[in-house]
Amino acid sequence: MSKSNIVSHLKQKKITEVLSTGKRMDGRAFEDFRELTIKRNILFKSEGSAEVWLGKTHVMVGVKVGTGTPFEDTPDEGVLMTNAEFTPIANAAWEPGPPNENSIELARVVDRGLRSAEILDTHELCITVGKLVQIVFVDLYVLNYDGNLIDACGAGAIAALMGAKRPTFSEGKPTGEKVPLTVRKKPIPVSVIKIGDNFILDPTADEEDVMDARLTVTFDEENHVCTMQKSGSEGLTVDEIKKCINMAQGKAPQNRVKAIGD
Amino acid sequence: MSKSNIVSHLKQKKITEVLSTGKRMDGRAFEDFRELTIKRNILFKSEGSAEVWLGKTHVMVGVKVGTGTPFEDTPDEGVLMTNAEFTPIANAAWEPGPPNENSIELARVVDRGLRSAEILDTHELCITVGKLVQIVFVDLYVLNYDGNLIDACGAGAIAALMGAKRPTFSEGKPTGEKVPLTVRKKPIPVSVIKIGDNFILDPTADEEDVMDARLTVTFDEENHVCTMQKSGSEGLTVDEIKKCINMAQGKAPQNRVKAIGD
Amino acid sequence: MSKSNIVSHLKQKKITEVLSTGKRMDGRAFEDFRELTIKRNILFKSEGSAEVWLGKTHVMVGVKVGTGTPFEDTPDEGVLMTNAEFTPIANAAWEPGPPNENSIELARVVDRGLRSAEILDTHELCITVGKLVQIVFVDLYVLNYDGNLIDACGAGAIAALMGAKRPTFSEGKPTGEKVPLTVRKKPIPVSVIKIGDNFILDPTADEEDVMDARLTVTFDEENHVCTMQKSGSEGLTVDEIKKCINMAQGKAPQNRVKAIGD
Amino acid sequence: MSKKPTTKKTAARKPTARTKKPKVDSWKRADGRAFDELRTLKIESGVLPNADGSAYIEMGRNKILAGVFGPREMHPKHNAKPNEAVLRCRYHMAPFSVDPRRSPAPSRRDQEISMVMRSALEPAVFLERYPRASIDVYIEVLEADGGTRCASINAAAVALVDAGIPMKDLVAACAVGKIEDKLIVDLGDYEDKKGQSDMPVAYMPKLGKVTLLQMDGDLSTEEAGKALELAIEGCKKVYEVQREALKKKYGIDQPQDKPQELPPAEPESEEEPQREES
Amino acid sequence: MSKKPTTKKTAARKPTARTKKPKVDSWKRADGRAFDELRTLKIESGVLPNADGSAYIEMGRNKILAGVFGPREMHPKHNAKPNEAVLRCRYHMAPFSVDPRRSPAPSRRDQEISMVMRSALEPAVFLERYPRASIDVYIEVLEADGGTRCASINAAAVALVDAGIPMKDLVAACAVGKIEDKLIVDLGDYEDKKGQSDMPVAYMPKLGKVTLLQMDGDLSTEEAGKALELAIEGCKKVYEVQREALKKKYGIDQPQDKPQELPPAEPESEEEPQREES
Amino acid sequence: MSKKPTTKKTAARKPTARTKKPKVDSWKRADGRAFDELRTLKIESGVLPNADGSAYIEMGRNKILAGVFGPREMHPKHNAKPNEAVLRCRYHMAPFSVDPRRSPAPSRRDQEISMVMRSALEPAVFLERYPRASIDVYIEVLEADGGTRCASINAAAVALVDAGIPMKDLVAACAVGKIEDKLIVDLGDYEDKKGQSDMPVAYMPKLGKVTLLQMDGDLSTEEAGKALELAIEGCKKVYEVQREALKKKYGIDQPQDKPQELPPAEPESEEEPQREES
Repeated sequence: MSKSNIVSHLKQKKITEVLSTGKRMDGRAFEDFRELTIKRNILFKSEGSAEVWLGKTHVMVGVKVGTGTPFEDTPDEGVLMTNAEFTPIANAAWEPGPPNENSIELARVVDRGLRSAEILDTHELCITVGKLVQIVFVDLYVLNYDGNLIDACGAGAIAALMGAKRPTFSEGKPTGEKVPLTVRKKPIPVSVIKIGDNFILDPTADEEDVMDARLTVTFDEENHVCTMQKSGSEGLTVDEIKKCINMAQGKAPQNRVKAIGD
Repeated sequence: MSKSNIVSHLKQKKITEVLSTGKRMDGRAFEDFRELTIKRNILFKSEGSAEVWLGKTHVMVGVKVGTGTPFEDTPDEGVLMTNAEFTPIANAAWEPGPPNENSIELARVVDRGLRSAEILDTHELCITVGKLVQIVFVDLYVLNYDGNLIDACGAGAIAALMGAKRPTFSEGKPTGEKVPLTVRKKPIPVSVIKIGDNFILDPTADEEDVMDARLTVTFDEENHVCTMQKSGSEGLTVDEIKKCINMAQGKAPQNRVKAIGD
Repeated sequence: MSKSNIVSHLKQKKITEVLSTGKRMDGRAFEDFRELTIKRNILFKSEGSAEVWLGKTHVMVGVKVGTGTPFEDTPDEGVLMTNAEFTPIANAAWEPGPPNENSIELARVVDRGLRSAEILDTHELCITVGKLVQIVFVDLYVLNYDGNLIDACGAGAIAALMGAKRPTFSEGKPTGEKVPLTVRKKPIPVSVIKIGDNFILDPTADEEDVMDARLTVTFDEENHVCTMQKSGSEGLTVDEIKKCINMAQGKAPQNRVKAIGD
Repeated sequence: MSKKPTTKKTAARKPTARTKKPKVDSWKRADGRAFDELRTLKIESGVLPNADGSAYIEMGRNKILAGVFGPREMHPKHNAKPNEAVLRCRYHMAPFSVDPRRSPAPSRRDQEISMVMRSALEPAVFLERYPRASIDVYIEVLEADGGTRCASINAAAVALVDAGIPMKDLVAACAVGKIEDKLIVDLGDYEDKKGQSDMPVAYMPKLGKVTLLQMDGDLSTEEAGKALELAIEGCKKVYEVQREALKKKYGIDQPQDKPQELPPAEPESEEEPQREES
Repeated sequence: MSKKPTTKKTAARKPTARTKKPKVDSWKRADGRAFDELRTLKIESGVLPNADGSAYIEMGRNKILAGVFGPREMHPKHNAKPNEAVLRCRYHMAPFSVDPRRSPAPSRRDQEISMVMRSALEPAVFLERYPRASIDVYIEVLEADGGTRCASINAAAVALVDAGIPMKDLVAACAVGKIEDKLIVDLGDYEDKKGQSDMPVAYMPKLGKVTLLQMDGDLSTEEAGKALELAIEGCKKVYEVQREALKKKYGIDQPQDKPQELPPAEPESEEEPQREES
Repeated sequence: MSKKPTTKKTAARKPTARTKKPKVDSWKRADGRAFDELRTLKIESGVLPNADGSAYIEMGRNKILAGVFGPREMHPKHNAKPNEAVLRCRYHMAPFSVDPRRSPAPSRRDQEISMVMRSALEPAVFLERYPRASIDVYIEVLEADGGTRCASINAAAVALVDAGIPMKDLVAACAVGKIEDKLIVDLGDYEDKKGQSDMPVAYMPKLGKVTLLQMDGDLSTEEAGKALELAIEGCKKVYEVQREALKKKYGIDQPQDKPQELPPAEPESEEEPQREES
């Protein structure tokens, strides 16, 4: 997401020119989302899963429930862990390897959205106090990158969790039965990016490549803010931030509908 | 083991020319092995050991028996682990560092040979069901490389295991006594390589350097096949594969005699 | 600490010239220490701490007491662990990353000094025999580097340990109380470096940069030797070593006073 | 990977594949297949917009994506070869592809499979046409159900053609196993684990060469020979599905002019009864 | 980091900082502060002899050092940009800075904070003046007491000026949180952990731009707006302390000519009642 | 490493080494050795066909191989020095060399020993003759029995000469320890662990310089001086065995002309009573 090279500068010029006419390269209006499609429970080895398309951005979210020891300060609570992986098939410039800055940011923003909303009932995940609890892994697996991964993954994570079933235990032993995970809230992230003086939603990879700043805001069902995350190399004024929050807020409900189904 | 550079091409030309006369660079016939010498139990800190020379190829195999937790799905069985290390003293081109593709292949092929033959009685390695079992480590340590590591290490592994003693336990406590490891089979790998239209046994480093393909076949005492592994950058026809299996089968018994002694 | 480049050679020439007049670049005599200042217990999240200045060399030592499992062969003894970190703020040439050769040497020499003197009563650190013991971490954190880290860190480690309090346990449970760590000895390292034919104490970074050899000797309160460590690319004669030991011995008591306070 | 409902891509093929000459042996497997019957097999090419070539395969319940990038400049440069391209393969499993969840860090097994995949595919590629270049084949296993290395090779071969890489032949892969002393093809996960032997094979049908051959278990040399032939029969069935997937995308006769070496249909490939996934 | 007793460095400032216009609300926090009152804040510049620029901050019981190296040649070179300098940040915590001791290896959280710090500082630096160079900002947290990312940004901004890097503005950072449904500034560790929301903000006072904005918790959009404004008020107070630290070192009016862009005092910064640390 | 039975290599020497002037003190150690008596010592050079130089040592039950590669082009290049060769050492233990098995990954102790080995050997090598080159010394400990760093240095010095590297002197190493308040040389594993002190020393006999000196334990300065002298006596005995190993390979008087600087025999080395290992 550097703006340093010549190609980028040309791209930036072109994109900015088109934006100045009130349109975007792909013909969308500033506030338009590409089509968001989410299919749930398509993997049989995961406790929950969701496949997400947002335009050409394509993500698989898998939920696995394992067991482990609780944290010392919360001996009777299970744990939620979110990881993101940028697979090398998703983008010609991505190389295989350990998580980089961008995949860490993606995982952290989605993770904070889920935790802030206290989405899981972590107490129901306790098997034996202080000894054994259930760990819910949410793996965000990027299969094709064309921008706006946070919004795609955030919606996919909710979809996958809502469809997930966890094994149950009785006196520390597995019962062999599964029950749905309790999902208490449905936080949905929406990102707004700024290019020049323009604010747009659901950026493509090209648009992200030339953005000045991004603000991601996660909303719960009451349209309260659960998390915010600003990134990018430029600052934003207070008015701009408020504008971003409003733009994002407008879109969260419709993405939530896509995530949780009808 | 690349064929990309000029030196390799010259070497390949030379080796192929000599092979076309029915001989090899070192005067051996196609099916001749170099002298295989194996000495057992020469290390006193290992539960078992074998030192192997195959021509100038020189390998030390150490067997250590430790303890650990069993795998979840086999709570009453011990574990066999095979590792290979390409030490930097063994070859001018080898650098110190974590296992690479070639040392992983070596370890995996030898390991699969031992496991396929179900060589150990893993149940006798159980100390406390579900809690503690014995772990048998087979470390293949390459001291000088001149080709055909798989055959040398495979024979050495059997030799080291057959001479190995494991500590015994009673009600979860060490008794201080040692008994021989039960070794139920004696699988022996034999590798055949193809250069041009020629098939030879026991290749040197130079021959491996210019090979088109290799097929390693591991045989048990009944001359049944336990494992196969094809490598190299060329394919083999079905007839060629059958020819390789036959060539390998002919040599397995005599290498087994070297490994297990008289 | 290489002498290979031109700048170093000029520096070496200059330093050696000045030494030949019986003085050092900063005006000190060969046996003079820079001012050593140590403040104790300045961090409230550490069980013990010391901040050390030795000229412009600046080090923070933190002592943390945690719990863990004992070593198999000493089931009723706690553990002392010493680590050193060369932070990138301490020297323009230091890069962030895992411990390198020099930081490992620093940690090892200080660690060996503490262990050789059997400074801690490791038995008092046992909580449950064979299961749980206290682990005392001594972290040497270099904030500014201007030579002679070993002497600065060695004195700081003693200072931090002497001011440290450890949590107490009763029947395996924390009591919520803290008692001072028992510190049985006060080993103090003093380093002598050789440049040409000159032996000097408390070298600066520039002096270390051109040194031929260094001998660090750690002394306990009875002025016995606890550890020695020679480094550098030149050898020392027996007479030179004895001279170094004597020079070091002369300074240990006064540094000990600085470390343990009045 | 399920189909994105609203997009119309080049259609998938969900056929396959009892043998055309039914054997006398009527022994059936746990899932009702005949001994020489493949699992449901579906291959689709061109599924990844950002890759130069790609394919998606479902082989039984395996769900695997292959992406090909290149020929492109080798990075780092010192790994390049002056006289040919370097084929690099990376086999990787998603954390949620198996039970229990696995760490995303590559395992020793992953590295081994990456290596044998490269050996299996290399003989089919005209590497000498792109000196100094790299051709990168990335495999992502989304769901594993036994036989992932064969399924990965099948997807990778199609993805290479899809990337326009000139090929001497396709590579088709299929495993044979032994259960209750019977040889059977294309083992599922449940068969894989209780089998007496497992032998994955990759084959170039036009050139008649085996490029992957591994085996674990216990076979007499006679059985090994029979197993190999049975595996090759399986590979030929896979090959038909691969060609079909490429035809769907590139037209009926030949798939564009770039991968000129795509082999013509084998004569024995006329009939292929369909079988739906249970 | 306590003061080395015998050395006379540029003096520290140990002030701070109730709001100049006392609010009606007289609700007090656990440590007695008003809702909009900062913790004791002390910043000192030029504390590291070997760094090109440096600063030490105590914000509450946080103790943090920032060291700046550069502009200098980028290493490795292929990370350089042809038209501007690259700002690199590394946030690191000493093993003894938290309870229990932490491993010295960088965590995922460290990497995230390093990234947001870079975003927070970048907009304030004239990077285009040093093409191909790197400017390295290293943070060492010696003691952590809540709000380390804000405190680190505050120290880093002063260290950048101390290094003579030309700046468009300073960057001042401060968090706002919600406890018992009340918004409060500059949360301490004990407040951080039981708070309903936490929102760290960094701000360039002269340019009026927010360069760091994160939030976790539960706020209505109205509350979010209020919290943002409250945070900016806090940033402005921090800014005065930063300017004071630079004044102490570089003279009363302007800090040397190199960092020419240091902004003049904001008009509203006249009075600053002092508060001693408890 | 036992001898490959069928090969005739340059013969080993299995001598060593009570002092020539028997002391009055008749105190004996657990294994019957006198206080100044080395363990059985055997050194053989030229044992690794692929190395430029090599040596195998048995010192007590230690079994160690040293391989030398170089002078050769430094890789990576930026580590080269313009005016001399860089000596690189790597000490490594086989997983089965100790009890219990150890991980093959290098430990902190391995790194420390690698470093002190380099310091111990560097002063003996004419590094200035090979600017920009590397000389790599690799140690593989096959079996550890106390004193591996000394034994490794002894093997490495012989391997360097075997590689034809011009040397100012050999380097011989030997440890001295204190048990029951008595100083003894060349501690075995069983002595090492219960000793009150351990002091490994490396020495260049011709140049009369100590190149390795470490000590842990408790010694008065007087004892330290005595221990040092005792260690040097031990080094001189080791030196004779090293020279013998080189003589066996290169002829009686001098070992080829390349390593011209190999020192002549010390006068005091005439008699060396043999001792068999118990």
